[in-house]
Amino acid sequence: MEPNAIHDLLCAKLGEAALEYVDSYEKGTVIAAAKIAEAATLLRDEPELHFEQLMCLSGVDWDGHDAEGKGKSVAILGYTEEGKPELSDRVGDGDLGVFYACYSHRHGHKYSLFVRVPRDAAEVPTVSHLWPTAAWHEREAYDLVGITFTGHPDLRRILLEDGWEGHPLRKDYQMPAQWQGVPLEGRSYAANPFNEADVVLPTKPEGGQG
Amino acid sequence: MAADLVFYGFALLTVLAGCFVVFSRNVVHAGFALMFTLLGVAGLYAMLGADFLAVTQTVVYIGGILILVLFAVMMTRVPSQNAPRRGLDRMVPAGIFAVAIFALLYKVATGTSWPTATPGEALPTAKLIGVKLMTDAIFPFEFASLVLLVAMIGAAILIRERKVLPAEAPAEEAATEAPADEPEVTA
Amino acid sequence: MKKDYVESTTPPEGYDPQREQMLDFKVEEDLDKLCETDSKNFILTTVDELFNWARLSSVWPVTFGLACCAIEMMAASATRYDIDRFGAGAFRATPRQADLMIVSGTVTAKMASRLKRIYDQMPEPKWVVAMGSCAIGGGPYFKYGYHVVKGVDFIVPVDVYIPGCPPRPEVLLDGLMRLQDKIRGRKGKFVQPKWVQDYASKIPYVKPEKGR
Amino acid sequence: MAHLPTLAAVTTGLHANYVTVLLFLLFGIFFGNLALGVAKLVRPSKPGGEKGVAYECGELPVGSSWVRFNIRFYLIALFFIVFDVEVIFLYPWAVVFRDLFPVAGSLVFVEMMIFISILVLGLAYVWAKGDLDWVKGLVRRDGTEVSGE
Amino acid sequence: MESITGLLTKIFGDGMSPMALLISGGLTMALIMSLVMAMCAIVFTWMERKVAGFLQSRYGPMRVGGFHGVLQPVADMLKILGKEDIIPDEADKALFMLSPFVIFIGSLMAWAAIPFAPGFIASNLDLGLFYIFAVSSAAPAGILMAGWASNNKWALYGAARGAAQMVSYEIPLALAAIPVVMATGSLNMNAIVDAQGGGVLNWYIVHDPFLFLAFCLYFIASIAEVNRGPFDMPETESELVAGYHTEYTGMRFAFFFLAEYANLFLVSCIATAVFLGGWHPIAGPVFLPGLVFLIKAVILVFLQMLVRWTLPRLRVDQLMHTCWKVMVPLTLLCVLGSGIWMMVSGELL
Amino acid sequence: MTVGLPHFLTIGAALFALGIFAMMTRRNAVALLMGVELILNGANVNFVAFARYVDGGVDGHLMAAFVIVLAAAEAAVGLAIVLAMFRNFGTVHVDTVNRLKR
Amino acid sequence: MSDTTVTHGWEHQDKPRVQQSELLEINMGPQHPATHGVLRLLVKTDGEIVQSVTPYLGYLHRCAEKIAEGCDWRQWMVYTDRFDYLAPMNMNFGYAVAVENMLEVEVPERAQYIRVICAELQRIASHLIAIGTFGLDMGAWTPLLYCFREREEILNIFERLSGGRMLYNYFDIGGVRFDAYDDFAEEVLFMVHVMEQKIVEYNTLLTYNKIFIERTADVGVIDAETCYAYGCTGPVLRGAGVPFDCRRDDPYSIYDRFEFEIPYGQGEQGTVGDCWDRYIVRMREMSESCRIIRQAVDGMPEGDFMSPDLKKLVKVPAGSLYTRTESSKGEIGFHIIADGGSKPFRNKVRSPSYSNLHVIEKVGPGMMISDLVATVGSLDIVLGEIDR
Amino acid sequence: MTQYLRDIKDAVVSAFKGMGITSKHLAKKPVTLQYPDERWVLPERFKGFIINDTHRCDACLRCAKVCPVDCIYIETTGKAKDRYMYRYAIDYNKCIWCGLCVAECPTDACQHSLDYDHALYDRTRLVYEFTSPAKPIPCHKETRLEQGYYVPNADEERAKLAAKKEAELKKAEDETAAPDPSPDEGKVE
Ligand code: SF4
Ligand code: SF4
Ligand code: SF4
Repeated sequence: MEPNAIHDLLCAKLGEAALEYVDSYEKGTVIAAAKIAEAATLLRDEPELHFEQLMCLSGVDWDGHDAEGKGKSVAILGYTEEGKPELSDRVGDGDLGVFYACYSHRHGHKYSLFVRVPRDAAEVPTVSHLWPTAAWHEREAYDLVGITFTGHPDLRRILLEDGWEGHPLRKDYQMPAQWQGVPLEGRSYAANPFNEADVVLPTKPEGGQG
Repeated sequence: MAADLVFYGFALLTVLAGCFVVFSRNVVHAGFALMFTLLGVAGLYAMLGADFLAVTQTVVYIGGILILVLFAVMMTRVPSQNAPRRGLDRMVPAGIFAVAIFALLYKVATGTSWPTATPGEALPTAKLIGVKLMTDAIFPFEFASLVLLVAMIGAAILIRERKVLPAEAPAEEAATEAPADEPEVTA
Repeated sequence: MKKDYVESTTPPEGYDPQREQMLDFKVEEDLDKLCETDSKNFILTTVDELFNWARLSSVWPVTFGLACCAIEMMAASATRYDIDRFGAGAFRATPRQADLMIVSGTVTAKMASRLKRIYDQMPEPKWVVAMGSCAIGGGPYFKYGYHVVKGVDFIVPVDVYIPGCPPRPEVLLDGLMRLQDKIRGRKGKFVQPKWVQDYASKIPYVKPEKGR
Repeated sequence: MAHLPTLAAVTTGLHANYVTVLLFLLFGIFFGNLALGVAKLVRPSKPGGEKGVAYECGELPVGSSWVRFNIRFYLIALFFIVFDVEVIFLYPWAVVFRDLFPVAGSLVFVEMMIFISILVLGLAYVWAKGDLDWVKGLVRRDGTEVSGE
Repeated sequence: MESITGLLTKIFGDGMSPMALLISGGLTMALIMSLVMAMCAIVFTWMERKVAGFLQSRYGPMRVGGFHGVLQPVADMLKILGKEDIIPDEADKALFMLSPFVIFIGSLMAWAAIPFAPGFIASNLDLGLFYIFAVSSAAPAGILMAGWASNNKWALYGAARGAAQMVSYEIPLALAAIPVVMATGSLNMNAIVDAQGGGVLNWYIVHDPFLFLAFCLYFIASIAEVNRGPFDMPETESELVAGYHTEYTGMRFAFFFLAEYANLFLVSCIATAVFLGGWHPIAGPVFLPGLVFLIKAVILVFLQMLVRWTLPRLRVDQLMHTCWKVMVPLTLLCVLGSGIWMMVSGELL
Repeated sequence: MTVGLPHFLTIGAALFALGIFAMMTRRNAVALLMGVELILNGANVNFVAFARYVDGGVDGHLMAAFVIVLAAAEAAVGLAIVLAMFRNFGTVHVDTVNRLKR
Repeated sequence: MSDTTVTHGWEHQDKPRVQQSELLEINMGPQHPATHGVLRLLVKTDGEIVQSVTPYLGYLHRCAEKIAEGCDWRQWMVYTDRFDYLAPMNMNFGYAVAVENMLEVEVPERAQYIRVICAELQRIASHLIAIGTFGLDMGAWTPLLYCFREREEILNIFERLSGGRMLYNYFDIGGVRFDAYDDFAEEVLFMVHVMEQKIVEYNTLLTYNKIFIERTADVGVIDAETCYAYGCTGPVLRGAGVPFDCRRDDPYSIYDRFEFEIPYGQGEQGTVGDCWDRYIVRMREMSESCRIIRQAVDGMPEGDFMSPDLKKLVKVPAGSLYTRTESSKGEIGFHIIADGGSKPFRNKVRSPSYSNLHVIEKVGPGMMISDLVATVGSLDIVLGEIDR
Repeated sequence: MTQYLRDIKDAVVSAFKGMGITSKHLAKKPVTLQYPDERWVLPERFKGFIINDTHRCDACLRCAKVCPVDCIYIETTGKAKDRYMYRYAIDYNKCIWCGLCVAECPTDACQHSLDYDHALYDRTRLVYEFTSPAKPIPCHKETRLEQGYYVPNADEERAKLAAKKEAELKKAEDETAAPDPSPDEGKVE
């Protein structure tokens, strides 16, 4: 089925919840966060859609972007050359987003769904009951971006350990200095052993081939 | 004489390990102690010229029954760590009884003048036993196989896992309440 | 097209051996510093020598693969490089029987405590080799690696560092020899290597017929 | 091949051989202790840290490993012991088979075959009942049971 | 043993009392056999690594001790001697320390009845073969002990598997030897070997087809009995870490190691003595009997190594399946078949 | 005194008494069975001792061999019963089982 | 006593019967030979039977997605190498295609052919390790070492091509970094020739070995439905009898020009979707890769190896695109969000092993431990791309 | 029953076939490279340790900027014609031998060596200093030409420089040189 047709179908079935049609590289529909499970059910169960495979689910931090997605990315924080975490007291703003890419083996078509949720109330209904694979992707999004998936059977951190502070893929994430006694700071061997004052500038041209 | 020394060695091994079997509170330890008891007994057999029996003892007991016992111990272990001491109320009468029996038997053993023939040269027994088995003892022999058959089938039936669904398993409740006062378990 | 491979003790023509050894890391100096031998009586020294020889000849690594470097570690133990030639091929799955931990790969915050535990569980004497940039100093994950330990020497003492990302298996073997030097307390003897050219055809495959 | 006069003749018959066995036992104990003793002299000892923790792939072990084990192992041991006893009786028979055959004819063979067949019956029974299959109740996707092959 | 006592008499003169002779001879023999065990571990680890190496088109140990790493196992042993000894905190200490002994001594004692050459047998037991099976049946108990005492889950699994496997394979192992006993009419190892004298055609392996089958079955069962090759259930590296000896370090581990390789050689020796004519050469008079015996046994060891480095491993249930449903019936068939063969061929009369 | 028949009989008696004691005090069914094994072994020692010192033949050996067979069968079945008991009552403590049966 | 922490999958399976034995909780991993890296499987077993498997990931979480936000488009290529370190070329390929799709640049023909040859050689190399380690899980050491031997040959070609032995950083956005060297074609053809010989050898040594068949047939059956639901792709999906391959069904680069079969599991030795099927799919894919390589070498034109109209500092126009390619493990997807800058805004990697591993939660219960090891081995996971 | 027998047969036959293959290898020569005694002649493009031929380097900082792991440290002092590089260090602790710097370097100063086998006891040694403050490297093209350092197309450049100098001299005697466009000093990460 053509992407427009899918969008139309979604609009017809979901009404208001299908917010807008995205037609850039990726064809898809922006869905109201609360309705995402319905939309997903539709995609999966509608016979002419039949998206039985969820290819990808990614959480996005739209920090620095407004609701339309306009804006510039902000610089992220890392470790300094000495290995100390860079600090900043900037607090991120902008929404969080979820992206779903679906594929239908039966019909051979793809479609995407987009969801945006406000940063301070990042809750999206889970789709893991529809596509079990979503369970881990959602856990990952929860872990790294900090989006809560309501109704998820087992929403724990997946890559980081339980109790990790913060969500690393947020743009304002500050690197930790240690974790449960394990130092995560670096050690700098790169410090210059020489002194600028020691520099002996040549007084006369030296030999050497051109 | 050296032979006496060997005897006392084996006797000591047997009895000490036997005591360990009886008094150890750890069933697994008791099981392994049993191994040494049986080894001691096998040694005694060898001293008595029963070479076939000694080897049989090793094969069946150490190779077989001991493994069986150990598996059984491992399979029936209940996770309770504080095994209470066996009560004196049971130890005392049992002790008295056991000592009495031992005294009686000891009396009989040492007191009776057995019609001992001075044991001659100990001969290899395998052939003799084989001949006996095939001739005089043929019925007990075949009967032994029947016993084994019945034992095997019976045991297999006894422990065959039955398909019981959790809901209708009366064993479950029992299993949950019983282990509380399990006295003798591996610590 | 497929020549038989050539072995010679000098590098082939047109090949600049100078380019092979350009960096001077002053390894020998470090070794001398590490192994200040104190004078003992003769017998003890001989016994020590014997045991040191045994130790260095039979360094059993624990199978401890973390990331990409682990594949090169496997390659080092596989056919082509065969770490077993040094007697270090008996990879033990349990640290209890191992002497050497090859930290081959990225140590993450989550793994660090486990790594430490496994190291603790190894019996003395034990050694650690840090293989790859990640294990040495965080490597490519230094700057934004919020979950990466920047060097395994924060966690356990390291005896030999093997740079590379991933280090070629040869470098692991070289590291092993450095470790052996360290155990021995002095440098092993150096043999002028043979240079093997055309390394793609060392295996006696059935050659394809002409044209294909 | 002619043998030198055996030791059995030198000392007390059958026992001599068993004395050797006993000596082996004692020597084994001695040798083992010797090796451990020597090792004790040369090996270092540095307890500490988590050295004493049971190795479980780097994780801390959860719970004791002294748990109740699966019944399957018992079944195996059970069959073993029955057949072990059978083997024990087979040996004296096998020893005298050659000697008794001229005397008793194939009767001696038949007697043994009866013995064996009774036990084979048992084997056949447990085989048929599936007690020899290690895993019963491995459920395949289509609902049929897979016997552990 | 006779050769040893003969030697001792030569050295000390005839003045020794028989008892002293017996004891000194026995101890010497025990020492020799312990050394044989140690040599097994040394030679066969080297051989194993070399064979594995060449099978996998690499070299195996090369650098330790000059030529093809011949001193490699020596270095291994010395190193193990100098390793720290760890007893896990939670372990059952007594059993933990006892179990290597049980396994080592069980293995050592079995060597008492192996006839390496005429007169070179520690204990010429009338029940030789049976005795060997008996003492080696202590190994499962030792393994169980090790696994249980370690308080390690992998060890426990390895031990349970190992014990179940070893006891199972004892049956076909013992049954496969019965046709030989029937043919010889004795359990004495010397007698069994003697009966095979006079050329390859008298070896029991070619005695009749059933005996050949019995030999094959014995070979397979022996691999399983020593936990190697496709039957290395208790130590499956890829599943159970290191099986029952997961927690063992240093010398204690070395005992398991020693026993493993000694047993490897032991079963080959038994097969050599029982099926392959012991010290009798393929044809001609007995010549360097010990060497002939060793060569045969080493060839068998080599075969075991070839099998080990070629085949994938069985699963534990398939192992039991193989044992109880294939090996046991077939060995019983061998007993039956070769009994009938003997009766029909008339050699019993 | 050189070792003779009474010595062996004494060992037999000791094993027997220990077995009895174990059977009377042990409440763990498996340990109880171990007690039985001790008793049987005590008896066996007597058989063999008599065979050696009194009879001179192998009848005693044969008897002991059959006892071993019985012991094996007894262990197999006995332990199977113990396991069945454990499955049904969740314990191998004979008193508890007694109580539960009621 | 039964376990409740399993999130998905086996609720509808038979509940275990009354447990006579206790459940034993074993940590398989993070350092365990069977987990192929630092994966931790918390296994609850009843005797030999597995009652539940819970994977714990993250022991190799290397923050690559965060790093993407801090470095520019080209630099991140070196991190894609390190996802699936057994098939870096395929990872490179995926990322390159993803960025090129967004840039809408033409990649020169020659570069396309070189890329395909590399990717297919890499697929062979990766499958070699997969079948080798799978054999090792079954206890067969020797095939692994043979596989490594052949892999070394492929690595030699790569080393001459890119200078790297294992991690190449060879593909670049808009082409490849170096042109093929002189006798590249010859060497590749020779390698293909060798591979075809060796595949026969492996088949005799391992594939059709009875023990191996017994160990793998009917073990770890994953059917097509489960594959869809759990997002399994690659040999796992094809092993389940679905002949789906991105190279043919969602073609990228120039794969539509080649003729090749897509092997899929047919249940030859047991059920469709068992370990043996997954294994044989890999085996046959190697032959198919050889076929593709032959065609690609034949068709390789002269010309540029790098797109000339690409600036040094790539700037990707704003937008979001999920691009998938077929790596040796399955569908490697790069979900790229760009905001027009010189750095990625968000690069999400959808790695095949991540989804493939998830299915173990579902198929694990009811297996024996050895089967679990076999199944994990047959999924051919690489922790580098699971944890990223 | 037939299945049972066939299984046994299959097992035996396939085992023998497999052993045939493995035992064939016994006779073949192993493919192992015995490393310290034998070593490869490495291919042209081999990525070994990055080395800097300081003679050619003009501290343009491109390599440092392109390096994905920021492991090249360049420090300079002075401005314009007096700009001197007194430190060029590579931290092999971090370097991943990706070759991006080599591809980027305009003067081919930054190169892969064929050197790869160095295992060390001390990780600080892995920060490799290519220069010494005693012999700083001039960065400005003119200075380089003057001092005889490498400059691409040196002859042309020299000619150009001479022409420029002449022109300057001719044009005006009062004011001196225009400001130099070369980047400012300081280390760049
Ligand atoms: S050093 Fe390189 S190859 Fe090794 S683990 Fe780190 S990234 Fe992988
Ligand atoms: S890019 Fe080349 S010339 Fe520029 S600073 Fe780096 S090494 Fe020197
Ligand atoms: S090779 Fe790569 S990591 Fe190393 S210095 Fe050059 S750019 Fe940096």
